[in-house]
Amino acid sequence: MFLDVQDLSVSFSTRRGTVDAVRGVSFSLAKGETLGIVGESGSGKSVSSYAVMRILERSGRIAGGRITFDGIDLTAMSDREMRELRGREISMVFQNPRAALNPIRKVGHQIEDVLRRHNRATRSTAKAKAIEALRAVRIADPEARYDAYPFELSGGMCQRVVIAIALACDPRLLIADEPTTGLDVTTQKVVMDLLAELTKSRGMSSILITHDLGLAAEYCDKIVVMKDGAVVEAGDPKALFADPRHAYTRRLIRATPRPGAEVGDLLEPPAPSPVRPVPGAPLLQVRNLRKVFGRGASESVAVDGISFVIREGETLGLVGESGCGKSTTSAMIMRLLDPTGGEILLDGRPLTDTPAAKFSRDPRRGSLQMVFQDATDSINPRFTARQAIADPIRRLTDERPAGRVEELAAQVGLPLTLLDRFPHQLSGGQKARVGIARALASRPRLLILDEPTAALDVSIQAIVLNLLAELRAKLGVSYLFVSHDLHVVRLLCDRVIVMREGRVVEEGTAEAVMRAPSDPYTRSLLDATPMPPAAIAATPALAKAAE
Amino acid sequence: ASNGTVVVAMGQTINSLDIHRSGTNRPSYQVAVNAYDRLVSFGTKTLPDGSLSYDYSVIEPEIAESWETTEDGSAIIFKLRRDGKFWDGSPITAEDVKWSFDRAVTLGGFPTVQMKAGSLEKPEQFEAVDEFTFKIHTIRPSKLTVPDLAVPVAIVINSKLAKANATTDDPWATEYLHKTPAGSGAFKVARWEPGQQLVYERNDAWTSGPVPEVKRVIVREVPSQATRRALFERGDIQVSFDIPNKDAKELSGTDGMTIHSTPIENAIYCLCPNLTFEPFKDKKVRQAIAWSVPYADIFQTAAYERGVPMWGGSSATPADIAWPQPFPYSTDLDKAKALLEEAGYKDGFEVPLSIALDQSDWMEPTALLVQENLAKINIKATIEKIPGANWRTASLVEKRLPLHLETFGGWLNYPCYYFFWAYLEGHLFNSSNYRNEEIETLTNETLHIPVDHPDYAPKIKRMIEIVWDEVPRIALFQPALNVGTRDMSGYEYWFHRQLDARGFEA
Amino acid sequence: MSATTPETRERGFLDHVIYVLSENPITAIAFALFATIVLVAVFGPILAPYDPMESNAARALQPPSADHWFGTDNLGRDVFSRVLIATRLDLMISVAAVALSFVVGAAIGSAAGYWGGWIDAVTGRFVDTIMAFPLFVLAMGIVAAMGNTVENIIYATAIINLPFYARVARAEVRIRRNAGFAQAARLSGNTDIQVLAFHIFPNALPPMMVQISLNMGWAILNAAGLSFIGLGVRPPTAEWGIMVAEGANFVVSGEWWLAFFPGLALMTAVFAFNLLGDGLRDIFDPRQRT
Amino acid sequence: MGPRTKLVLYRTLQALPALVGVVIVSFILTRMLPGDPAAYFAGPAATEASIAEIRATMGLDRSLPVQFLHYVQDLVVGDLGNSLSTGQPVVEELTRRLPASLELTLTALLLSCAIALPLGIAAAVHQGSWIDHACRGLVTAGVSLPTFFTGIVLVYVFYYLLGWAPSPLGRLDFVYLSPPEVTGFYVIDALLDGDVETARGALSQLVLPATTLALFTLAPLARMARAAMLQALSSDYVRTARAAGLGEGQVVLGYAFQNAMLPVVTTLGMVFSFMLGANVLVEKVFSWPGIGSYAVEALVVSDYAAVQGFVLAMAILFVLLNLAIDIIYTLVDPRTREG
Ligand SMILES: Nc1ncnc2c1ncn2[C@@H]1O[C@H](COP(=O)(O)OP(=O)(O)OP(=O)(O)O)[C@@H](O)[C@H]1O
Ligand SMILES: Nc1ncnc2c1ncn2[C@@H]1O[C@H](COP(=O)(O)OP(=O)(O)OP(=O)(O)O)[C@@H](O)[C@H]1O
Ligand SMILES: [Mg+2]
Ligand SMILES: [Mg+2]
Ligand code: NI
Repeated sequence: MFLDVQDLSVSFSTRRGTVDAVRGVSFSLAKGETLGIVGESGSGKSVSSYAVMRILERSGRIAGGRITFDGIDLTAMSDREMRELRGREISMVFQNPRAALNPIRKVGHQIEDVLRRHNRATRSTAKAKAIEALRAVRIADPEARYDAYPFELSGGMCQRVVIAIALACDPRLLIADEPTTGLDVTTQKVVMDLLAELTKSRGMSSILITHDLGLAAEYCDKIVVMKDGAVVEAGDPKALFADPRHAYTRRLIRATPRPGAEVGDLLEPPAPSPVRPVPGAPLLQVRNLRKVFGRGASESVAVDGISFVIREGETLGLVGESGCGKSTTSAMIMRLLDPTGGEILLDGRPLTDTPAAKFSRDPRRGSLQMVFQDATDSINPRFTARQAIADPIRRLTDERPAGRVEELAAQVGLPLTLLDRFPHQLSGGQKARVGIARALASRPRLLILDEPTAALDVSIQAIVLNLLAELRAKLGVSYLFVSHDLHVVRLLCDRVIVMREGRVVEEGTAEAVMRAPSDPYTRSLLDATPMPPAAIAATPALAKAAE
Repeated sequence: ASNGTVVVAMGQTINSLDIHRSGTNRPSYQVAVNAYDRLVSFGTKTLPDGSLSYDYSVIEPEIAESWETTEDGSAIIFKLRRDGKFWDGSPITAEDVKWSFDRAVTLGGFPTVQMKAGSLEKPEQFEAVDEFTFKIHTIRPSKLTVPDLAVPVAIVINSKLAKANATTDDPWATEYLHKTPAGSGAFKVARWEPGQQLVYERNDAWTSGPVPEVKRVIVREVPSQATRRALFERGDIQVSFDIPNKDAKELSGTDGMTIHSTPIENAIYCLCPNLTFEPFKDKKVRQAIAWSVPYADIFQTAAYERGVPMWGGSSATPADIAWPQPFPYSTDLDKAKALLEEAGYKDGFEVPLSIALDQSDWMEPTALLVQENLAKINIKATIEKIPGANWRTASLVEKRLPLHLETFGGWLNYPCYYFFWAYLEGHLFNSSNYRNEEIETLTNETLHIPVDHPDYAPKIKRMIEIVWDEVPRIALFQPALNVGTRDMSGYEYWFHRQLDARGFEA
Repeated sequence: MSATTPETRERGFLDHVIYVLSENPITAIAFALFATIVLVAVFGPILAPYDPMESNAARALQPPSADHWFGTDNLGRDVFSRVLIATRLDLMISVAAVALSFVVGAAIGSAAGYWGGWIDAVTGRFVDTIMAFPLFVLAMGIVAAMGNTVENIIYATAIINLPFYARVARAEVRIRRNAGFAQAARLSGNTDIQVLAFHIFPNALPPMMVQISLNMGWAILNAAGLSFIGLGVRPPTAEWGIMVAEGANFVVSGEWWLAFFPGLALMTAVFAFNLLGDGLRDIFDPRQRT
Repeated sequence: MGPRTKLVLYRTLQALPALVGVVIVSFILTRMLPGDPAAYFAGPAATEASIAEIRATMGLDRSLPVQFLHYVQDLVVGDLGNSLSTGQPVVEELTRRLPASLELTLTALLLSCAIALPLGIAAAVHQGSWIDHACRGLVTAGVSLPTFFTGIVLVYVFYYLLGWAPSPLGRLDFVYLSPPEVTGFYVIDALLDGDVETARGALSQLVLPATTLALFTLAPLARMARAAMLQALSSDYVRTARAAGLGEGQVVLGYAFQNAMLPVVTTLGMVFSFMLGANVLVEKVFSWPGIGSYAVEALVVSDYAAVQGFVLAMAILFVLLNLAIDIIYTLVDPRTREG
């Protein structure tokens, strides 16, 4: 085997004692093969790959096991030898490409650094070779980009540069740790295709680390599923998805949104999907809404005259790529931001007659609430869950917080014992529940969900989506569901609007938009979203497991 | 040190080379002493401890060869030496003297006041009779006139040079002379870097006295007294000018170092109760305070026994006219309490005790000790430190400090001169707002008459007796000027308390 | 603002504090020193073996001995007693100055950071103006102009420290101005002031706590510096700075104890405050928590 | 106009309000100073009339707004007035003394950086080790000492007791003559003059005062260096660099430190401005003829023109300093070059 990891254990010494992050992981990889490592957050994917690279933090160490690379035992190598190997034999690509580049060094020079380090170039040839490397990752106009700083490049371009750095010295193994997280779906596809093609054409082996089953299935020859620092299942992707043997794998596959599945189907075991309320009278009307930031030369139009209606009990999906104006639209509807033009009507009465700065005292404040994208960021770190939920009760209602907080906690399924914990003592899913409970506290009529599950693992996403569906059925609230993922939107929404550069490019029922997108942009969005093979194969295995 | 250079350290800054300029500070007077000559000078004597001092009783020629008072006493005629030369080689003439004196009495400020002390008040008094004869028409016959010509203010300036650099706006060439001395003195100013140093270079052609031994004198400004001491002890400087009493005490007797501690003539450090402050209107209260002062402790901790005690006089009437002489008070808290009770202040009162920030070296310990003893007689004194800029205004001009420390030393060494400044109502150093009719009359009667006049001694004794009894100024001790020298000799004490390098021998 | 502090919070925080202290012995020492200083400030007058104001010319300038642990000064006062007594005043000056500049600076900075716009421009220029002065010289000027009382020293120290708080507060509030929890608070019906006061400001506090403890040391040094050039508190008040300044003149003549012990006390206090700052940073830095 | 000139211009404009503020505040502050400078400068024996005369020539008999107007008018043409205590034009005085202060401050800064930055880097690289603790203890001890006290102790030990240091007599011992003025920095001027002996003399005078100042400023620099390095070292791009096999030296000094430079430069600016203030005390101890000691003297005697001139000079220096920092920033950090 080209790379052989046997019984690898990694532990970190922390203030709470030793953390065994990786416990006896084994996997292997042949020349020219691509291995996918999937698993949920914290399962030890990154740590395992860092161990292979021997770039663990100082507090971490390889506690046991063997890593052989092309016959050499990596665990036995000295730091100096390892440094020789890194970049030349084994390279790595990280997530969040912009942060992965030195912000104050020209990208060309960063490539040169690696080339020169491994004696692949001399002072005189470095520039040409760096441009060559940039050309290899298909950056347009590489000569010009050579002099660019990371901040002058888009996320996708940065990731290409990172890949160029990783591949500059023609390594034989490439490890990509969630290389597309933080990129738009369309960019993700381009980057992944590029990676796959480059590794293939150079006959490299690669490891792709991801939590996206679809992605792994699409690009990998072999898949390893990790959970809690251990490998639970490994094998060929087709076989794995067709016949997942481990319960955890099954749950992962099931929780991945896919065409044809209802919200309830995402759960393990599948539950009946809550009924969708029948849309009633128009609740919120948005007419020709505009928002312009800045003035003069720096003017930028974030939202460019959009109109839509949300009815009572209806869920409207708002889909679009990063920067298309989704959050800006939400903020205006929530009255956190004053629009530059247009109207927002609640029950036919304009909301804009109270300026955003004064809206906290408006009687309609309680009717409009929001669940935020990042649950961690949206809860005051100094408030306990109880205090966070009690805050709107105290300010917006006449109710006594005491009983109501427990009631809400029960509603969102938050164990009462967790109420006195601080955000940092709660898990992602629990924080999401606190955020939802808080949003429900004032008995809102319209709830904006701004990518409420973007920061969550698929299995937790499934639970939260079900919770939201359930609450809608029970309380009859209307949702405006903001997301970049059409498959997720479909699970919850009656209608969808697709935004691009501040404008609505498509509108229709969720099913219709997904099945027959009329706008090419919508189609490219759909195409770019990876799907697990099981989903494509209409999931017979899942049907079986559900029985 | 070697090659005829003497390095002097002092704590203050020389801010002008022209003593007549307003704003020129005390340390700058030394330039007038070393770089200029006067008509006359005082003699030199050897003190009992072997050190040199100027001699107030002897007036010696400097630019003037001889002088005499006219018969009717209305004028003094000075014959100038004929070989007198300024630095630029031009002769020193009566015109120069007149121009210089005119300047001193016209420019205002300190020089004018000091000239006035010698009854030299207006230009009309000065006459250049011929090239080498200079005549002063006196307003009144006064024993102060000739000695006043020997003080630093009465310098003779090279008037031709000065006038060449005068402008219509500045007829007295103050801008020029401020930076460029034009004199005939024993030393020329070779270099002046304000805030750093002043370098004197010997005038090899000095005509008013024997050419000095040392070639160069470097006066370095070293603000930190600890640094000055370190420099001196390590032998990096030859003269440490005006060293603190404590250092003087500790260093005297050390090998290689000579400490000259000369009691400053006609000067006393005083505690002044202000008569505008209600309780101090009562003589008994002032006396009570005088009895409460811990003199010996102050002399020890503030003066380190440098200087002369001014307490514990044996009799309430002075035996002679020596000034200063010990006041008839000592530390007796019982007496103080009794006096306070008599005055109706048995339970005391509160009073701020003010001291000057820039004189805190002696004022602060003194004030603390006074404060402590006042507390014992129920007087609660709070110490107030007043910055230098404010001190003069508060204490001397506005005279508004209820209880404060004060020092005055008269350049002209007569008791009447001291009284004139310190005990007459409205006069500058009478910071106690004291007024006594008898003192007013007696002072004015004695100020100008010769010391050997038969009325002089009895009247002075009476004056002393009165201020002893009424104590508007409570004498603490007579201060001393401490100067340390090593590897050189020829230091001489002067009433102006400034460096006179003319006699230095290195 | 919340009525009860739940037990979990207490325990978690205490655990954390104990962890930080045991992990970092220097921080533990700093806390111990700080506690000692506070104790001495409170009980100093009781502990002092002599009357710190009582002079005695006969026993002036005695070196440290069994009678006078730190020796006596030029007026025969017991240096040890004076050093003890001075603790309270020095602590008071620094605490008062820092409290004052914290309150004003944090208010100004928070407002500027939260509302931006003209408030930010005006306060920004104001802070710039203060900063454009060499700070110590500004303090000198203020004390010289207003007179050297303890209050004025406190005001002067407070004014020169103000920009630091204003800047930290502005920066910390600014980065949280549009944080999710601030938006959520607005949705929960909090007015701008409430969002700022109850939600954003408490979160901006930890970095300021660090600043506070560093500034406490600074404030003491500042007062000492003022004393050195004669603009400090008035004698005979015992204050470390003034004791060092006065004692400095005695060092060359061999009476080192006059400046040494107050200097040591001064240094210990400033040292403790500075290390305390680091310790607080460890305790409050969320990244240090698990 | 290039973006960089634009930035410099913009920054200068931005500094103007602060300068105006400084002019106003310093004017008010000086007028609030106690005492009557006219009376003070008239000398101890002056009469009322001569005091009034002096007051008139100083312009102090006019109302405050008028005085301010005159002050500003003079200021515009670059006239800072005459210092009363030294009798020299303030501008002249400042130009003579500023190099002294700057020479001292810059030497101290250099010294401080030379020690603090490696120390901070070492502490960050070996976080939690004994180096880290020792560094922290050392710099904290340095910052805990009042500068004047450190100065006095250094003089006592190294000059008085050991005799290693030259006499603390300002910029140059009297055996040397000050070099011909080019930059105003004695060491540099002497070297330009080819006078190595004098340069060495000037340098040896600098050692103690610069050490005193440097000791005090180690802490902020070392701390900031450590914190910035820690942050940089834990950043993604350092991880990328490591994963690419770059050598430890290049990672730490090339990648991490270059980024850590930015906050360090800011701190450096603050430290510099702080040092100029602390100079006041150190200059006094070492008889250093800089502007700090000048300011103290002026303040004590209510020398308005001198105090105002000093404060203004400092403020301008501060503005220039910030400009310099901005420029360094733009040189180091490409992100600031935009807008
Ligand atoms: N420096 C560290 N100190 C202590 N524990 C650590 C450290 N780094 C990682 N861990 C722990 O190791 C485990 C595995 O972390 P790892 O980063 O490999 O997860 P992951 O599978 O990459 O998750 P994600 O999808 O979120 O990136 C986690 O439980 C984490 O808490
Ligand atoms: N306060 C602001 N000032 C200036 N421009 C802004 C501001 N807020 C948002 N924008 C710009 O408006 C556009 C729309 O931003 P918005 O946050 O609404 O995007 P989004 O669709 O929510 O993206 P994402 O999926 O990344 O959250 C972007 O180009 C953004 O840069
Ligand atoms: Mg990971
Ligand atoms: Mg968004
Ligand atoms: Ni002698």
